[in-house]
Amino acid sequence: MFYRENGQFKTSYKSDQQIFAIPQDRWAILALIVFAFVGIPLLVDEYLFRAILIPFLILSLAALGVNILVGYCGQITLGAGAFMAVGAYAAYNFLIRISGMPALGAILLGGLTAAAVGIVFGIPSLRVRGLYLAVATLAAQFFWDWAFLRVKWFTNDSSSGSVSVADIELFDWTINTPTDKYLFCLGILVIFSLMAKNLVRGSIGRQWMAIRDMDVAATVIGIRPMYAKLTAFAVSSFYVGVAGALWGMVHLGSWEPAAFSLDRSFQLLFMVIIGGMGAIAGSFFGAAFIVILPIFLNQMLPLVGGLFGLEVSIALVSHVEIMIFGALIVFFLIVEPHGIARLWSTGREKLRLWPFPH
Amino acid sequence: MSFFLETLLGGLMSGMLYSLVALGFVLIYKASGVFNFAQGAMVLFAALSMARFSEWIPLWLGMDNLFMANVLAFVVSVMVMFAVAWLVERLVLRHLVNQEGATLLMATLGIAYFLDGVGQTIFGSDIYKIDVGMPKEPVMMLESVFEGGILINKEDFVAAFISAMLVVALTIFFQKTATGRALRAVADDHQAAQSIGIPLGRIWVIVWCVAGITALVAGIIWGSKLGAQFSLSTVALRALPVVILGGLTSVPGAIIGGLIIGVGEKLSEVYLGPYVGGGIEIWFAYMLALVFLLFRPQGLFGEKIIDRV
Amino acid sequence: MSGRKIGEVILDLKNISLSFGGVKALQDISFDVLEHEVRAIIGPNGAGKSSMLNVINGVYRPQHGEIILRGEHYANMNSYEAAKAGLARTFQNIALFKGMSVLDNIMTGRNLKMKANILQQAFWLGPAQREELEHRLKVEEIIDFLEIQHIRKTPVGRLPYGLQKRVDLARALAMEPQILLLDEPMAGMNVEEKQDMCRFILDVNDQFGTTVVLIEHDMGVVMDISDRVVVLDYGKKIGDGTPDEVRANPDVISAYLGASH
Amino acid sequence: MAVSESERAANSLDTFPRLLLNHAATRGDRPATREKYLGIWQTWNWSQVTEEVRAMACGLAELGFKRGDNLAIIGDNRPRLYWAMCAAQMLGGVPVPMYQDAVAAEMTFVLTDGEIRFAIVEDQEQVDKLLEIKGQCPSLQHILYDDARGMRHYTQTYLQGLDEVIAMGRIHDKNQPDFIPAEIAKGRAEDVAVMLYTSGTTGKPKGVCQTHETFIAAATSGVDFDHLTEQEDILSYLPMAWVGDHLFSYAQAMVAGFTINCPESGDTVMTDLREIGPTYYFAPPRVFENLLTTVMIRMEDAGAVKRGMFHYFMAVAKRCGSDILDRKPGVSTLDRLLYALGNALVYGPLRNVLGMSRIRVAYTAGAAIGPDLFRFYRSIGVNLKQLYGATETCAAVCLQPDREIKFDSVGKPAPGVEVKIADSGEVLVRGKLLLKEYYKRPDATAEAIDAEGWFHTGDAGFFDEDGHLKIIDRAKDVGKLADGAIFAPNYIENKLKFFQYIKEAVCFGHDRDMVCAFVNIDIGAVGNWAERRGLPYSGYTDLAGKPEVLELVRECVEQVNADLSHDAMVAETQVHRFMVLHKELDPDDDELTRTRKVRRGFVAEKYAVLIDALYSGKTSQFIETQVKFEDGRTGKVAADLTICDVKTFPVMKKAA
Repeated sequence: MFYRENGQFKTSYKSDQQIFAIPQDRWAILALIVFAFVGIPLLVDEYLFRAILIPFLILSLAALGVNILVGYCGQITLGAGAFMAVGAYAAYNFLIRISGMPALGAILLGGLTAAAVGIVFGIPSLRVRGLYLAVATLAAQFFWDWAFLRVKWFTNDSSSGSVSVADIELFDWTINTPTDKYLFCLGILVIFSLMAKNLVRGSIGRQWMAIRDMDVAATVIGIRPMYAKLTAFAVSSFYVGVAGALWGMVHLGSWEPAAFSLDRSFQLLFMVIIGGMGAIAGSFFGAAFIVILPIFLNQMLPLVGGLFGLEVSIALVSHVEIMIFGALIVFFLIVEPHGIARLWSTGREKLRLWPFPH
Repeated sequence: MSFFLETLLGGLMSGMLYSLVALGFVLIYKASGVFNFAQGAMVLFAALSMARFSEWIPLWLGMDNLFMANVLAFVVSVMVMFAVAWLVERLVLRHLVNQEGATLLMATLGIAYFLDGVGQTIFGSDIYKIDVGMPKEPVMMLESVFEGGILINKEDFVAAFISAMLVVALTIFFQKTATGRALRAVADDHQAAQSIGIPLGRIWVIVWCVAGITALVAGIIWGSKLGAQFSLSTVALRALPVVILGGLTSVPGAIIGGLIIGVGEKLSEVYLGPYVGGGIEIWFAYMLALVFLLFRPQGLFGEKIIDRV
Repeated sequence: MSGRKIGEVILDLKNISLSFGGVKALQDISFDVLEHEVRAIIGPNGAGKSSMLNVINGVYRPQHGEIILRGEHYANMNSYEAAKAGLARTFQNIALFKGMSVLDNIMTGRNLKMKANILQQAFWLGPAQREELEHRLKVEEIIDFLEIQHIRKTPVGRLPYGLQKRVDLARALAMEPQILLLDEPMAGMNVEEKQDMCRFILDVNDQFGTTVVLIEHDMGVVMDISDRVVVLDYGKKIGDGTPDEVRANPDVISAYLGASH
Repeated sequence: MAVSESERAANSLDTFPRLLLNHAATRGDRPATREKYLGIWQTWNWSQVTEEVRAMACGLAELGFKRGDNLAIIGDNRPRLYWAMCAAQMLGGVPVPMYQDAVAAEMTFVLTDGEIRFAIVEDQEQVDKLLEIKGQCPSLQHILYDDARGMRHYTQTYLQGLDEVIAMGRIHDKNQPDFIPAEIAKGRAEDVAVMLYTSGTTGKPKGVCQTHETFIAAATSGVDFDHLTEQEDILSYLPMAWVGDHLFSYAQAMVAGFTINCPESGDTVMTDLREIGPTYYFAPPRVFENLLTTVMIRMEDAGAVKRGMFHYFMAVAKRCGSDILDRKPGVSTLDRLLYALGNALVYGPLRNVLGMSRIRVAYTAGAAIGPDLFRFYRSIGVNLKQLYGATETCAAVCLQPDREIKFDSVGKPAPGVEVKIADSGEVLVRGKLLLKEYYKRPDATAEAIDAEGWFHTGDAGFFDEDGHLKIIDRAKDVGKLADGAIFAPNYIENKLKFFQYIKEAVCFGHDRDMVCAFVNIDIGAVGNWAERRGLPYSGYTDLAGKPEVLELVRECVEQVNADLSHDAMVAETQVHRFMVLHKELDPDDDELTRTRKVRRGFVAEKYAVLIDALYSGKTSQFIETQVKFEDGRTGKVAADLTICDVKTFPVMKKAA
């Protein structure tokens, strides 16, 4: 309905292949980014930053990583939380053990460490797939859960694996207020999203998708499954690791291994399923949905219960929450396996064709 | 020596329970190609149901007979598990026919969450005890063989016995009954089975019912040992390496795999654990399975996976 | 077809035997393929034609025999090596990447020729971008060649069967192969689509000098476009020669009559 | 003619090659030609085009193409085929664009008649056609092809790729840079610029020779009339051999310096139209009609809410859309608001999906366009207009001026064109845009252009009170009523057929005192109408006899009468009586031609009894007719037909 595409023709492959090929989309996204950087800090209070926006940004980044592996390369993972943990603890160690290490450097190195670990745990994917692979990634989850709890070196000999860092600095900018943290995470997310989009629209992305859709045919046209799968594991783990480092060092400040438990892994997988496998935007939709849903239920359920004269306990809310998650997963897998992102793009297509239905 | 034997036996006992849960996995996988991540949630659900009904039924009926209460609670729980099986087929499986394994796996993950949520909403989320009269006192054995003998829980013995019985019963069910044969036909080839008139939907319901019963038995045994509580649902995660080891399609594999993992866990924890800080039993099983995967992806007893172009 | 020069032996298969478990799919099969020719492998269903193709480009490993590709001896091929050596193929039951558009599907065929590393791609740096645009041009030429302009941005899953087959061919052509293996390129097509496909196969062979090895179970079309034909039946070679020779071969006739054709 | 040759060349833009050079000099960087090829819009600016055309001309000259030679151009709309026209003109030759879908035998006539020595064709398909008939065309010496695909093994020496010819030409141009300017300087405005073969409804096709002067005059008047600039974009997708395409895509583009855009292939025209979004657009009514049908069909699939919205706003648009487009006063504020809302929700998006968002001016010509169809496009804000003309008049005789749009007129004479109506009712045209001659047909030329220089169009028409020309019929079909009033059956029949319920109509009135009509209802539309009101029927004959249906048709006829009464010229020929035939007129029964035109004489003879009944004042008539069924059997259809009287309206006097 809002699209006026007449006259927006392409005279070069460069303009035809740009990320948002339709000018209206381009402007809308640009406006959104500007609003996120400028508008939101002016409008939003601390609680929203802490409870919703910062978790949303960081989990989006992690979901992006999981989506690259699950959605684009078709390799299932149930151990994303562990790679977040690897990223977080590696970044912590780089920060405290190497003097003068800048925080951003530590975060990126944390991501790289996670990538290396990801490659190791991705090796089984060369032999097995589907649920066998899920088991391999679970192994990573349990192993690292244990390692950060019991191996004291990782946590600088702290008990129970809990560690903490001071406010981090980026050049001269001390990131301590929620707004700072938000802007820092937003910056990283925007850059990483752009990189992810570049990867998935380029040759490496096509290799991933080829492996996902039909691995025998992919091999026959000269795609090496090992290279495709391991790069997917590496890139995915890098993203997830950076997200983990941000989660620990920026969002939490002090944390213990439980912050990256199996539940976190499942949560990330759910984000990708609900948000949309194989779509960059899906990662954002999924993260937003899963961050907001519990808060929404926390507010709504007691109200709804009140209408019927029932008292709704916090425990009940959390049970209803996982119930709804479970139901939604099944719902999306059955009704729209490509998640909210597909609904979104279908809607967008409809707007382009408006008033025609298809 | 006696310590080693004790550990070994302890491992075998818990391995027997893993086998029981693994059996649930294998049954469902064989018949429907679904790797049922919700098996653990079903164990929890069944255990909660058993615990709470055995508590509620005496209240409702105003009776005071523990045995009767348990029998009634068992019957109700069986019906509850049947209802779950029916609903799963109706609402989920039949809509996901012919989907990839990974999709089905994720769907069962959803079912697991849903069951966890529903179970705790209905039955509560505290620790409830299940008292089916399992003997609790330990006994000394083999004192004559070597010095000190070995200390064994009677409970474990009973549990192992029940598990073994169930396995035997299931084997008979599969080998000797018409339904069992239909199940195996479905497992071999969905389309062929359908074309000779085996109703897929009904078979699935039956399989899920059987899996529900194994979950109930496992739930009762574990529940009477540890109490019916949320952590029960993680038992599925512990049993996962078992099926990988044993092979997803093999009933004997599930049993032997369970024993290997049970023993391996205990031994590694006792003999290896102290050097690395302890608590390694959970990932050790996985690493074992993982190493196994790399060299024999189809598991000990599983069928070879052949890719066709 | 006068301008096309048939060259030397480019691919030689010697005593290939392949079995799955106890099933003998191929038994001691030998034949050669000359450069620039159109070579057909025909036979009734289940004769082992697809297995033969799968052996040639390394999807299956034969238990015995050797493959000689441009003088290099191989006991078996590996799919990746085969692709690098200039073998491309299409699939009988279409193995397109169903989550991708036609354009992206064909672009995957350029993969071996794309060299930008992952960092360059992530930042869409000069080399990555340049490479992407160059290969897009190549792909567009193939799209033009196969006349599928109108579906270039359609997800392949939405295409009718005949067009999917054409996209499958396009993806193989994008590899600029020296030898093109076609697995029943005309199966399930209507007459018009078959004619189109024949024209494309001949055009490819003619324009680019590509050697074509194709499989069909239906003798009709193949005889018109092939230079030489191998006939398989139950995993054994029962005939080899020009279409006319093969047509006159009594074994072939009985195999085809016997197979209820 | 005292001006020296060189001065002419320098000062005047009176031939197409000079126009081209001028564009290269004044707007060299502006896009001249685009073609969607290999997925993107390849663009050539005026300098590049000029360079290409020069090279092509030099190449042709190398091959021996010389002044006075005719160059056949056969193919889809490809840039190089357009350029070839100019290349031929540079050398003083004459391009002869031909219909690319003609079969080989049809081409033989033009190739021999036009004494074609050179042909530039698009691809292998066209080459094959020409090779097939080369034996019958002794004059044909060179065949050049644009697309080399599949041409590798053609060994004939007279076959050459356009690429090679251009490459050769480039060298030639470099070596002799003065050659082309000198050739251009030799060109004169009164030289023949292009030869277009008329389709020739009767007799053989004739080559219409138009000079640079005539076509530039026609194009210039159109460009001035609609204020076209170098900024326009046009999609060139109509056959190059049609005068309409030549005027819009070649002559006007050359005069105004705007951009022509060639679609990727026949399958992608709609997509390409959406992408380019032309600002200037030309299509025959059939294209507009197909588009509208698609719109309606696609809207049928929409949900109830969206469909309701669509129809509501289309009703708003019908009420006030074209008035708003014409900036007429008297539209209520509420309507303006509703229209603005509709523009946001429906019309704007609709124009976008049809590729018409950017259209400033759109024309249709070539056949009568239904008022509903015409009104639809205008009401959604597309400035669609009609023009009238023929190959012999460079297409542009009359144009509808902006804001003076009448649905049933073809507008006012273009600047510099004189139009008058002969006593016979025939439309006569005089002006700069007339053809020079029919190629090698002085007899035909003399017949078409009379001594005073009037060209006889063969169409009958009249001017209405505002000076707009209305075309009513082919002149030869026009008759007279007994009282002498002009009777144009086609005009009335077309008006009747514009109603969806009426499929076919035959009017009688020549030498009679009033007009009566046979009507065939449209079984689909009327059947639908009947179903909606629960009217059961068993078949065509039954449905056609229903009183409700007769009433429906009567309303339609009455509306036509009301319409006719506004024009003094045709007001006398209102339909007094009609009957709905008991069977559909059918080519199998020889009542229609295979192209579904009514065979008037045959019908009159066959149904004489019915005509008698119409004119004798009866109220019904029994008839039995033999019909052929599809399987070849024959049968009989009998019915008692009701004759309906229709209200007629008093003739409106001219408001003097």
